[in-house]
Amino acid sequence: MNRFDLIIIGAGPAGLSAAISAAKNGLSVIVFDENSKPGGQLFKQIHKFFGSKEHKAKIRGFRIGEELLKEAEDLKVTVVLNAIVTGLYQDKEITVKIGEEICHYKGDAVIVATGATENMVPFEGWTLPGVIGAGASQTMMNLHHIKPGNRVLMLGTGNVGLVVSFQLLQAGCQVAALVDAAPKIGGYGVHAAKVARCGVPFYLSHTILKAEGEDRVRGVVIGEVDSSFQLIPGTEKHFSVDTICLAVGLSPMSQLLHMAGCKMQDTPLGYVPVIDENGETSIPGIYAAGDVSGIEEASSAMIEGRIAGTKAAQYLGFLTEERAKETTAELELALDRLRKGMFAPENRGKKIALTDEGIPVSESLLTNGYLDETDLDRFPGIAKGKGIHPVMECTQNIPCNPCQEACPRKCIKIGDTITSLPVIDKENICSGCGMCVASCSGQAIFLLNEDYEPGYASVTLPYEFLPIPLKGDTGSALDRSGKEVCQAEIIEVKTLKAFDHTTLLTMKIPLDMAMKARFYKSRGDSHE
Amino acid sequence: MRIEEHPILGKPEERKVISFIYDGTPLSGYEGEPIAMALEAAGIMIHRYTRKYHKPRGVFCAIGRCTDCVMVVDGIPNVRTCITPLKEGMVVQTQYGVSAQEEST
Amino acid sequence: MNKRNDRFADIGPLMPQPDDDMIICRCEEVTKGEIRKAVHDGMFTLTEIRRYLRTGMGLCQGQTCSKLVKSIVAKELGLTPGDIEPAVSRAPMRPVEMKILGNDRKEV
Amino acid sequence: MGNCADVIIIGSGIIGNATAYYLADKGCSVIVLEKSDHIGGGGSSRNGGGVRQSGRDRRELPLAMYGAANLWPTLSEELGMDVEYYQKGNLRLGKTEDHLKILKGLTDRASAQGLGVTMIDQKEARDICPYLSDEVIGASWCPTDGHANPMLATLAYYRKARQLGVHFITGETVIEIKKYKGKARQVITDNNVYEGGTIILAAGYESRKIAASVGVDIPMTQALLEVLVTEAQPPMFYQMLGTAMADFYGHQSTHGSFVFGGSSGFEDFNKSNGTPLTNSQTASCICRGIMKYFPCLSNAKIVRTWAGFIDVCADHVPVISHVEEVPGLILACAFTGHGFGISPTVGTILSQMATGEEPVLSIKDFRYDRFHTKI
Repeated sequence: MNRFDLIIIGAGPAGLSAAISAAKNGLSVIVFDENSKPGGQLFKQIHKFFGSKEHKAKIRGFRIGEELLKEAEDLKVTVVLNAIVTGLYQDKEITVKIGEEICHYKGDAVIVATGATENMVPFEGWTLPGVIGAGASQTMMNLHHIKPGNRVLMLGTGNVGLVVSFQLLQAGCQVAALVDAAPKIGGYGVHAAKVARCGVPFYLSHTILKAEGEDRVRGVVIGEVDSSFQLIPGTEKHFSVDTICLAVGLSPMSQLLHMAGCKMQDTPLGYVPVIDENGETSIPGIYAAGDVSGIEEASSAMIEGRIAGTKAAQYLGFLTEERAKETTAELELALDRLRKGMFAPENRGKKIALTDEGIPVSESLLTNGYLDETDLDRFPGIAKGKGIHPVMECTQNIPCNPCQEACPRKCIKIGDTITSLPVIDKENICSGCGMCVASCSGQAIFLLNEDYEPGYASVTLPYEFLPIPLKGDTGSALDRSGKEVCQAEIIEVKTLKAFDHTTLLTMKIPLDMAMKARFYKSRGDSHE
Repeated sequence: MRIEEHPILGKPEERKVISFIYDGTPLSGYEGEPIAMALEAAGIMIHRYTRKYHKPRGVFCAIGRCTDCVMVVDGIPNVRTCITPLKEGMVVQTQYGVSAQEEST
Repeated sequence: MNKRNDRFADIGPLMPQPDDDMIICRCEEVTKGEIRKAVHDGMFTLTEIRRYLRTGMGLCQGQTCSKLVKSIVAKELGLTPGDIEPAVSRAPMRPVEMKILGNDRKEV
Repeated sequence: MGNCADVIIIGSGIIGNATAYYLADKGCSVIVLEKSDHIGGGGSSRNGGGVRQSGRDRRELPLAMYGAANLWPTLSEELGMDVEYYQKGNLRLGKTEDHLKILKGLTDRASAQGLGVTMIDQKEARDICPYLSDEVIGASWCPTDGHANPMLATLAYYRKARQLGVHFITGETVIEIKKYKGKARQVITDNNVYEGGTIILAAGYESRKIAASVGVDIPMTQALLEVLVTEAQPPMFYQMLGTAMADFYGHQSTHGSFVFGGSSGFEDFNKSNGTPLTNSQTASCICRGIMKYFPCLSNAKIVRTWAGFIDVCADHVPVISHVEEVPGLILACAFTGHGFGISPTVGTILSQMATGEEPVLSIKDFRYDRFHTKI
């Protein structure tokens, strides 16, 4: 019987992290993953991560995946791909389909890190080809370099819906609209702003009534709903699209744990095993880490993985209880820092009117996806200044501080609580280097220079589209809602390796547009 | 529709172009990419017709869970094309109910 | 413990709804109306609904529809989805050809 | 009705549900108590669905023959729901002369009791089922055998009985049966007390513990068997299949998927955590058994495997019996894994026993007090 100290099912962020922390303590570890590539959701996430340095913030998901893989290989962890774990039986025995046979393995401890799968919401025509999951379109674009369609309607404005809509635009698809039955946008405001300023409209308190088409999606009809989600007659709106993406939440793939007989429970985060703070299920020696134990982000999955790996090492006697407690205590703090702010689990579903700093939140951001001009001056990150200076349109308390580290002149301050809003430190003078603009995971930082030229100002903005405009190009500047507001001339195009594929465009615009223009559209190119 | 160059991911690394048969007509795709993606790139969205209501179905989850993308591949039905790598000379057929033959009903 | 253990309890008549013909279980093509009717036929748990209608018995083994079926059954019984136990998960987690499943006797 | 009824049935398996239906059909008030949360949660929904007469113990054969002739063919109509019953015959396959010898023995005994069952050669077997491997050299053939969908049959009886007013209550664990002035009267559960004129104990292996509460014991043990189901196949054949050495048994269902049971040899030793769990080797063993006889199914994908307990009687024949020392108690258990096929007949008989009618068939072979030491 193939026996290992630790069997890990799933080589995603949680599984790989668990393997690393267990292997570091000397355990013989084997990881199984049914896909042909490891890394799970990481390799589909091309945006820069939130959180802080310890959470690998401002690094793109797939690069974190590459780092984890390298670390696991260095520690001689065996990662078996195209290996489907078909069952988790008594005595911690698993059966794995590898190639044309079923292999039996046993672990002294087992960590299940099988992640999650997408929820569905049925509507008339939802079985038509062209209706796909948002994660599915992410897999197609970022893993297989295939555009899921030409014109897409996104259902769901949680982080997945927002991030995937932006990625659809990056892949060259048009996004007709973002629709959500909830009255407010579910994901981060900065993610919504990235999409809104490309001109993509938000339809909140709306739901899909019907997908049109016989052989595939040809169009879609949405309608407004009241507070009890009943359709308001006469509010039907039609869009001609060839693809509908569903981003209506994720569910843990906890079937293996349920099969093994672990105690399960139904929570807002899905049907999950009952686990202690270290991820141990009701069966001693069987752990759950990552989305399978409750839907969160990849950053928390990685920490949960390391905690489970450490606890498994202690459970099998490779680590003393004290040493294990030391490590997990530190990891639990890092995890806790991620679970703070407006989008923390305990604030789920709550109506938050003020930021931690007591500033009224922008209603427009929550319902239209962009800041209204009347919101601007009450936020610390948005202020006029002499010469070139950063404008941080970051108005929600989210666990994220890469901009603080990025600025060589220390112009941006967040402080120790990483969910505080960024504040400009007036004493330090901005050099216009743009590091903050490129490092902001939410692409919410711009450089403004109201003294560029008499009557003109310059705005430096993050640009992650192709084709990259050239210096001297002229086009139009778009405001936060994606409306063309004035002519714009590209006066600088900066791409540095350190920017990691975020190009910095600086455009010259009339002075009175300085606090309006936030995006650029070259002539004849439509992002709408 | 293939993404020739991606603003973040750049150009996909070189892959061998191979040919396969789809419902009798030859098509080409990249070796190792999922069958469903080669079909999608060729604009083919319908993978099967359901047994009871004969409704068209295609890719839905793209990660091998929902089994809506199944087709008859090299004579074997219910092959999940979104996770099965393409090989030279594969014979891929639209699936009607549980087999490649269009039911008489 | 399913709250609706008294199978003689009156759960009210089956009221037709406009979206009754909507497909819920995509593999076995079971509609919302059929699920609601099954509840009124006395099937109060997902295991019974599954055996009665084949929802979740298709190729994907309920990965796509079980959450949807759960909320429909809960609504029909006047319960919350959390009160309804999902069907038991069983091997194999993915479909496996008979010749492969039968190929496991190799002294490693 | 409250907690009193003419008849209290313990166990909502196929036997409990069928009896409830036939009793309600006679106008009796019935309460059915089920320990688990699910109607038919025990073996009734987990078996291979065989409705066969061939291969039965001679004492049990009349029950099977009566059902195949009189009850199964019209059951779907009677219950207003398709139980997917097929009477397309049963092939019990043999690949060696020894196999044929075993089959011949069974065939001779059954035909002596009037069952139409014959031995056939390879050609005849392949005419009936062309998908057979050519290593099959002969079989026993009983044209009036068949199969049905155990899940639907169990729920169909439940649905109809419920319509006729039977009270089903799940999540009720029976602790004990209590006598009242010498007669079985009360059924006490975790949180309730029920009273019935007659109490029918049909809770499979669990019946043993409950019967003990009124000083009655039924010698039976528990075994854990496994069944598997394939993805839907095009329609191929609808005979019930079995083999001389019981490597596997099963059939193709209306849905097109094949349901196969089988044995690994460890059925009496498989362990579980209280709920029927599969173990990591049995399904693979069943697959090897099937492929020996049906190579054409080797590419068929298995989509699910599950397990179920059977209540194995000491002499492999059920207990269907009044209990004179506990008047008012009727036992219906220890069906040893082949209760499904005879459930309509047994349900009919139990409903007759509970209403003082003369059972349609003799039940003397199934008395509870038939168990004597070997010398």
